[in-house]
Amino acid sequence: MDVAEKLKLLEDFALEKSVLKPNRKLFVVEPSYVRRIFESLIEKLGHGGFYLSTIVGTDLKEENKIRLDYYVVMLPEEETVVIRTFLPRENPVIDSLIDIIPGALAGECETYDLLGVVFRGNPFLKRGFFVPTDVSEKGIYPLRKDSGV
Amino acid sequence: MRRPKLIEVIFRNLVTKPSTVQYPREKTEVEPDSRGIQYADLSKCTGCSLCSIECPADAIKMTLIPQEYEVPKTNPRRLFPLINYGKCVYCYRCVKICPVNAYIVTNKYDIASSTRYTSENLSLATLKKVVSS
Amino acid sequence: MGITKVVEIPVVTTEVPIGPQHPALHEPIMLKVYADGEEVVKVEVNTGYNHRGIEKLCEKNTFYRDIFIVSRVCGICNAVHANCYVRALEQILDVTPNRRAKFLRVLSMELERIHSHMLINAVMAEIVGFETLFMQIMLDRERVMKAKEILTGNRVSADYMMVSGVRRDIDEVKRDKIKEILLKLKSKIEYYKKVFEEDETLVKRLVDVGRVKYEDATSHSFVGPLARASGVRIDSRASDKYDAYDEIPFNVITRTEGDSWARMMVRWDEILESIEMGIYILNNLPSDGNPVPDERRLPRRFPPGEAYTRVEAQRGELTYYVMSDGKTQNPYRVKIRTPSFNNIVNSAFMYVKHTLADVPVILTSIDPCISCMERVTLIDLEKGVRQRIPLKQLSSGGRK
Amino acid sequence: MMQEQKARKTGYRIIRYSPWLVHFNTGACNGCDIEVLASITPLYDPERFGVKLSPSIRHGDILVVTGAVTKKAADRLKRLYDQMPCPKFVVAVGACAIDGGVFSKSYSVVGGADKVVPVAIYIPGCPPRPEAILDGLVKLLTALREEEVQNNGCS
Repeated sequence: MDVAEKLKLLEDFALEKSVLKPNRKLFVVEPSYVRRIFESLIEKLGHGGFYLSTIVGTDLKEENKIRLDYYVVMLPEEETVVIRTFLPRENPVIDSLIDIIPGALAGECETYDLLGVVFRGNPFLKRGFFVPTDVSEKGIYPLRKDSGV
Repeated sequence: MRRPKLIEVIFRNLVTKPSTVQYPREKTEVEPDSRGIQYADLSKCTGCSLCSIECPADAIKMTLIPQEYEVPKTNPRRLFPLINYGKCVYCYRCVKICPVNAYIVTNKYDIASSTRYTSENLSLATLKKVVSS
Repeated sequence: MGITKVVEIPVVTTEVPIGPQHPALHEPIMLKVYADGEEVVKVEVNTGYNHRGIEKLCEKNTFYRDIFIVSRVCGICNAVHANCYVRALEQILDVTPNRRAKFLRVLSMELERIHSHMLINAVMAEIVGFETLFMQIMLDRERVMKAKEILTGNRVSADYMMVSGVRRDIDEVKRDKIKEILLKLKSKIEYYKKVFEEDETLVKRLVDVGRVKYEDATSHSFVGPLARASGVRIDSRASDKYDAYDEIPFNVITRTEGDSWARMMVRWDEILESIEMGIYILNNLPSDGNPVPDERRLPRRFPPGEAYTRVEAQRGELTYYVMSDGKTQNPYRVKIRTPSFNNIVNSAFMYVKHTLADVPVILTSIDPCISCMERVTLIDLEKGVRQRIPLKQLSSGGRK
Repeated sequence: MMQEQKARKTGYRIIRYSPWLVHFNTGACNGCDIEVLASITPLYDPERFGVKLSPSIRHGDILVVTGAVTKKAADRLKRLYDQMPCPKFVVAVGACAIDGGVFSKSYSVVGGADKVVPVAIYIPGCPPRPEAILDGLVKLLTALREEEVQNNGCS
């Protein structure tokens, strides 16, 4: 299976496509599709065919959204693709990937603790894993732009 | 399994000169352009505070030059950058960003002391004192 | 390995805390090891001794000040951190350095790879109790530090990268000095590699300890020598071809054994590759202009944009995501994902079924870098309220 | 009083022949750690001064602190310092341990080892060269011989 065919898998779900510098294919998808995309990736490529590199959460205060980027590296060509989704800022909830990709744990715990994105189905989410208790008890997520810390 | 002869190296080390540099008596070789402490040459400095703004560690505080020193006319506000060497990370951002190339760089590193050490004396030594009349 | 098996902790286990201040572990991490006799049944990790809040700090400082802050995420891999961040800025600004600057960047990063790999191999020799070898390797490592000092001006913190170039040039004299050091080093490295291959002490302590299979390596997102020793060919130098890596010939080292010994051997082979690359760079250094940009004339305003850069650090793939909103002089978001973060957090399944004495060996073979791992915003668990996630649970990630 | 002073002098005299180091990382970037490690290697060899890395904090005389002191590590640093036998001296190595360095503005950093424990010698640098660390140790030993050091943490 070459790169074009692998990207075809993602294109079926994409709302829009663009390119992130330098030359990373970016697919914007619905939040509810994220888990299904990864399931189909596992089905088509197997666990050895790709790895989840990073989950980046960004607080877009002006648009009242939280943006979630999943960076996936396709093996063996090492093609980095970005799966981008937007969540509402008030109640950001998305399905967890932890039961199908164990490597997602680090990124999910971090994003929950710092940005408050709830990954539904991840039993390890916990406030105060990174953030000190005096901050987390106030319900402040430090990487949000209005956190004030 | 054949063993490499590390024992040979050990015996060779026993008879050769030790590799240790006898530090306090004999200084180790330091590159002449290695990044040691730096200070402002106040005959060139214009007191513009750009280095203080750009310093990543906030180690530079703009300070008033004491009255007894003669200050060049290019420095109307009588300010000079006072570098706190304890906080400085020796990245030389200030040296590279200075618009008038006022910084003097050295490769001096042995400045350990029991108190904080700043560039005050080094910088002020580049100025002449006012002759008291 | 028992990732598919849930280990019941018997009542008679012994709890052995290792770290944060421990003679066998030079890093501020605390491993809680549950042992049944000598056999490890479960490992928990306590972290948070090293959080410095760097991502938030980056948002509070300007783009240029951040170059020096991200250099201090990790002292051992400071040049690659700075390189990754600077290349992200270059993508946003749409500037490219000239070829000489690209070659010099690669040289500084490869020198760093040599010294880092030598350091971890030396520490491994010390941990298995082979102190003579530790001292020997560290003595030869000083040569590399000298080469770094000649090139960048400081032994450890290079501060060598700047947008659209590097911060100092080298002349003929310096070039010959560095080349001489690299040529002398090569025979030494070959000798140490042979020691690691053939010495009985090392082989007995390292072979078959902490084995990782190919599938486990990818599904747990392992990167770097840890993945390459298991046969996973991940090397962003070869795939992304950033800087001058498209012009410099090199081989990606992989092995199939997947144990601690294989990981150390991958590192020795990579040192040899890096030395070859260094010599190639010094022989073929292009001279197309001045690689040092005038830092006073660099653009002060950044257009809105985002960039995601990868770099092959010594410990694996390091990624930076930088976003600029075009309104202020500060980045809107900087996300750093360090290789150690993946490698350590997901590594717990490797310890199980080994003896207590193997725990430091396995941890060292991962090449842990706690300062890299814990760069995330904020710290710190109040005293007494120890929140911990058992590593075993973490690594199995809910897969029963 | 006299007895105390005499005891202190005896302590100084004994220590200055062979002070043992304990190295504690309070949130450093590893840059200073590898330089402390490098300074115990054959090229620099501080065992000429009797200086040696001690296996446990309870055998140590000199605590080498590297790194910006994070809030969590500050507790540990205080506890380690209390466990050391008297007289004891703290050496702050690197910009972060002295004043917080580039991290001084971060809210998770206390900023400076001297906010937690009394510091006898500051070694500036980012990171300091091994020679600078040796220089700091030699200056501390000289000060011990002349009994000038104030911050021994016990009197």
